[in-house]
Amino acid sequence: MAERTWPEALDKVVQAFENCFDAMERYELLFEYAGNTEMTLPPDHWNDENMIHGCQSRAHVECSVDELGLFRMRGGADAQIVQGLMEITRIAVDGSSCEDVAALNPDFVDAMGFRSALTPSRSNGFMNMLERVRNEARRLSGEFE
Amino acid sequence: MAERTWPEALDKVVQAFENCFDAMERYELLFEYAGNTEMTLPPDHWNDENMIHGCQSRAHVECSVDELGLFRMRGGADAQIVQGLMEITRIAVDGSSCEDVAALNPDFVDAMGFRSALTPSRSNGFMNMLERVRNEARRLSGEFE
Amino acid sequence: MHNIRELRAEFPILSRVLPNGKPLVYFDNAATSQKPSSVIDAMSGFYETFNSNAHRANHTLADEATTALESARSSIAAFFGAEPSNLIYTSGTTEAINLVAYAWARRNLSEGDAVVLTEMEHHADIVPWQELSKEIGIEVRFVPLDLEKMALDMDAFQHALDGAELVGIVHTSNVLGIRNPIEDIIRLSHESGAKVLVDAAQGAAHERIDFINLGADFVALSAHKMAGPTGIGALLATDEVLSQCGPFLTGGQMIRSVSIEGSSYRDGSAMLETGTPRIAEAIGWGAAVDWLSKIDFKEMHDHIKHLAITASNGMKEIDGIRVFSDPVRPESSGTISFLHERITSDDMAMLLDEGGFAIRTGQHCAQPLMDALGVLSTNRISLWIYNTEEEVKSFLSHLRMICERFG
Amino acid sequence: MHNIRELRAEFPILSRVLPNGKPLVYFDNAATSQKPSSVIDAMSGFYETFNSNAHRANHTLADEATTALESARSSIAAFFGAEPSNLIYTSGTTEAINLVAYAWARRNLSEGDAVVLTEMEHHADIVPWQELSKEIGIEVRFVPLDLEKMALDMDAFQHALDGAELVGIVHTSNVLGIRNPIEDIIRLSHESGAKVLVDAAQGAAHERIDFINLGADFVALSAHKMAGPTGIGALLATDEVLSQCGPFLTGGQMIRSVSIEGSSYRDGSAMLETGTPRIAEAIGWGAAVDWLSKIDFKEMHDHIKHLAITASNGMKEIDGIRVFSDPVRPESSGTISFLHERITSDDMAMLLDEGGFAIRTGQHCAQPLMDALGVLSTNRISLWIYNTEEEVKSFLSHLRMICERFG
Ligand SMILES: Cc1ncc(COP(=O)(O)O)c(C=O)c1O
Ligand SMILES: Cc1ncc(COP(=O)(O)O)c(C=O)c1O
Repeated sequence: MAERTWPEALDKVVQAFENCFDAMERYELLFEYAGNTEMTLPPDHWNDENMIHGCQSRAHVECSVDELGLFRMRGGADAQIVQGLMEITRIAVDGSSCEDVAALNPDFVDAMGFRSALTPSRSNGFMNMLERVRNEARRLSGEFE
Repeated sequence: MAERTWPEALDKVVQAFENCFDAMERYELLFEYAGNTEMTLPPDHWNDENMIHGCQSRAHVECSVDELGLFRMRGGADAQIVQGLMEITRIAVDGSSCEDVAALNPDFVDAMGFRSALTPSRSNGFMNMLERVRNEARRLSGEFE
Repeated sequence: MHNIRELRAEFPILSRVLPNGKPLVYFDNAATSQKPSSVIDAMSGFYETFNSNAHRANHTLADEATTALESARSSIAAFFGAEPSNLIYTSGTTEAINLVAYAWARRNLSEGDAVVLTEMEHHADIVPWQELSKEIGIEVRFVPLDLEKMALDMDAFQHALDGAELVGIVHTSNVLGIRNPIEDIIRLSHESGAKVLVDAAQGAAHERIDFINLGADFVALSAHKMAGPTGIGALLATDEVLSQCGPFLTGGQMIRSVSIEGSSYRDGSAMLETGTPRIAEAIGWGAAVDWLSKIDFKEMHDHIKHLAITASNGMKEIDGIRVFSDPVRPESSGTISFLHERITSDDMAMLLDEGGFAIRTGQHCAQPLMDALGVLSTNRISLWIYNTEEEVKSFLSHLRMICERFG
Repeated sequence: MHNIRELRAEFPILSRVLPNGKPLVYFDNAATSQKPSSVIDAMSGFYETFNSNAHRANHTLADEATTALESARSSIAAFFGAEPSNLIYTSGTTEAINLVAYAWARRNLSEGDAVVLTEMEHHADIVPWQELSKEIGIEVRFVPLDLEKMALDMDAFQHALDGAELVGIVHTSNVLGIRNPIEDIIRLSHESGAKVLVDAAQGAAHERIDFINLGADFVALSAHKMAGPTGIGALLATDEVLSQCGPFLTGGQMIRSVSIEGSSYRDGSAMLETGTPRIAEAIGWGAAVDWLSKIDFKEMHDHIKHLAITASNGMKEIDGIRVFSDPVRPESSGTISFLHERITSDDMAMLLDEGGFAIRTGQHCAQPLMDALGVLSTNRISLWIYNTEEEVKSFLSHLRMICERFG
């Protein structure tokens, strides 16, 4: 395993993806994460304000800080791949400090075997989502101070 | 000498060009032909009707048949190279039958060493001039019949 | 196709191996076609040996460039059965249609005049007319699709034609692969006194468009969809409509003379081209039509049709897949739109990409058609001359696997 | 220039031997520049390995093409000190100026508004304004040349500026090689409330245009004059003027959504680009600016200036030659117009061509300037970075010989 550049909370996740036999297994695992709808943003909360631009399908994210000043996010998307990447991002950042979220490095996506999600022009818009989350964290950390 | 495709009247001319030492000598000879203004069309006879299109500089040609039904032409041009090629064309066609003029093959220009004058896009417009002369011959032969 | 292996060998990209180790299977031909070496080399050869600005050629290089440029124009025009003077280079189909809107329609249409379009049109043949409608108040009429037949509703077309001045019609749909009954549409339109603009962006890669025989007033084309380069296309226009045009883009080339007092323009198509020509692009497109001229279009059509039928039959057998095109129909070409009931089109695209399959997904610049079909987007495969039965079979087996594991 | 031999070796065409056996001496750079291998290869490489239509990239090839396209846009914008969102691709300077006339001027100027041009403008910056004048009645004012100084008459410019809405100014004349006092012109224009459009077709190959520092409202560019390919150029436009623009060419890409009822457009520069992008061309231009970024422009300027001074000094010594440019002046670049008293410009061009010298001859799309100079045409040499002192000397000796033998 290369030098870890992601929150500890992702170690197990990354490990699980690394253990997959091939790309299709990785996607199956990603779909499983996407299926974990407990913490997703339900469609009736989707609006223009929380929409992520640059995704071909619809994707929305809502970020906040809790009473302890910790970052919280919920995401929702039409497409399972985006939803899965959102869920994993949520695992990475939920309950972290806003500063840590603002500095989140997307390398874990590469380590998980989804390098193609990292180019900005990909229509799944993972990079747009991540940018949005980091910007929200920056904004919220300012608000909290 | 390759198979002759030009009127006998040009044999001597072509020969003279073939005897030139280099391109510059050929151009000097061409300028000499251009300088033979006896049979040229003087500028006060230049008009829209006898203008040759597709030359960058001005060039005009006037064609007719004499009382014997033989083809006659006079040309005039700003540029000496065009004027020279016109004069040689005049030597080739003047006094020929219209049918012969209409079928005039431009190979003599190549044999004289001015191959570049033969591509239609050249701004000197030799090919436009020749086309004009041949068309006039065709028209005049029709008229004469 | 005979010699499909030899033919494929002419396309360097077709031996591409993708970063994930999978060989490329290129099924996105309706978006853009691949280019044979002869096209790529013609352009490099221009830049490497005779690059020069064209026209007013008083030096050797300029002469060579001009000759190549004009000979490309002749080849391209001849390929489409048109005279060089009826061909105007544009940057593609989109600019060609805009040229009609600016140079012809703005001078010949006025408030209340009607333009007939179809629900099947690409945005390139919709937005210019909507814009003109905002600007000068023309009426834009849309002929609907007959959803049962998945074809243009010809009764509705007849109806829409009444009193219309112009018909804009896509030759072959980039979503459904359906070729419209262009000949009938042109005949009916002319009988009714309307001019016809044919969007042949897709059609030109699948059949020999013969401008004079076809009888359309305008035909819009893109080189990049027919083995040619990006950055060039053309409008074919009859002498009649050319004589009704005013200038569009103005500057060098299109002028007869310029002075401080005013300028005069050249006639016909020469008035409609300005600026340094797309020299390398024209040479590349010329090489593309030379290449296509060696292809037996009937044989190509049969080949593509066979692949498309194999693909769509295979897809229909897969649980959850809905196919919007029907390649069995004679007027169909090699473009098939489909959707899975549960796997979103985006997920499907990514999962196919993982297998090396380049397919297009989205609205295909045809939102009104998406609306008519009642979908937000489709997955689309589009086949061309160099695709093979093995590619189709491998696509089907990958698709089946995806549907089983992710459906 | 250091390493001029190495630099020349990057340009395949520079080792070209012409059909008459003479090595090519390319002195027609103002018409179009030659291209280094890195530019040619970038385009072939695109077609050979990742050709695909761009945007909505849901497959690997489309992703690679889109990434390359956008990265080219970033490089090109950065080269000109602009944001990518202030750059609109066009087919060249001509289309860029037309874009200003259609998308901006038609919405912001009305009858009686004045546009200031100069006698030095290329037809591309004259005809669109004359056409607009015919259409909506704007007034077009021409600032004359000061024939003594062979420079723009700045007093007349000040005068013409009064109440004007737009100034169209050529950065560097393609006939005389004179760079206009652009900074002063922009300052004076802005003080007087006029917007400024700079035609940098020539300028961009000779100095680093810094869009933000320059402060012009619009800058028009052609790739092919700065080591890039044909078929592409750009308009740089500030956010302010972009916000005042309406749509020009319409179709795919520039839309936000399309329906039968109507369409909505994207904002800013995105509204002004439509159709399949000039993908290979953008990639080629990107490679060209990468190549130019390695060039020390000061060193290049000194080199070209040295050659131009050598050439013009030599030419002035030849009996019968009249030189219209003065490369000694600091605001001059490597373009020199000349005429022989007795040898017509056409004959001169042919005689020089015989020696392998590619020079341009004619009106150079600048008839008003020809009128001002009182000539019908000129011969023009235009030098660039890869030209050498030997080439200039060999040109001078050939020219001398021509004048002696044919003058
Ligand atoms: C000063 C100037 N402006 C505009 C143009 C037109 O450029 P293009 O033909 O690339 O559109 C040119 C090129 O000839 C030029 O030299
Ligand atoms: C039917 C149809 N019309 C028009 C276009 C637009 O072509 P271009 O983008 O080359 O201008 C396309 C291509 O996407 C098309 O498929």
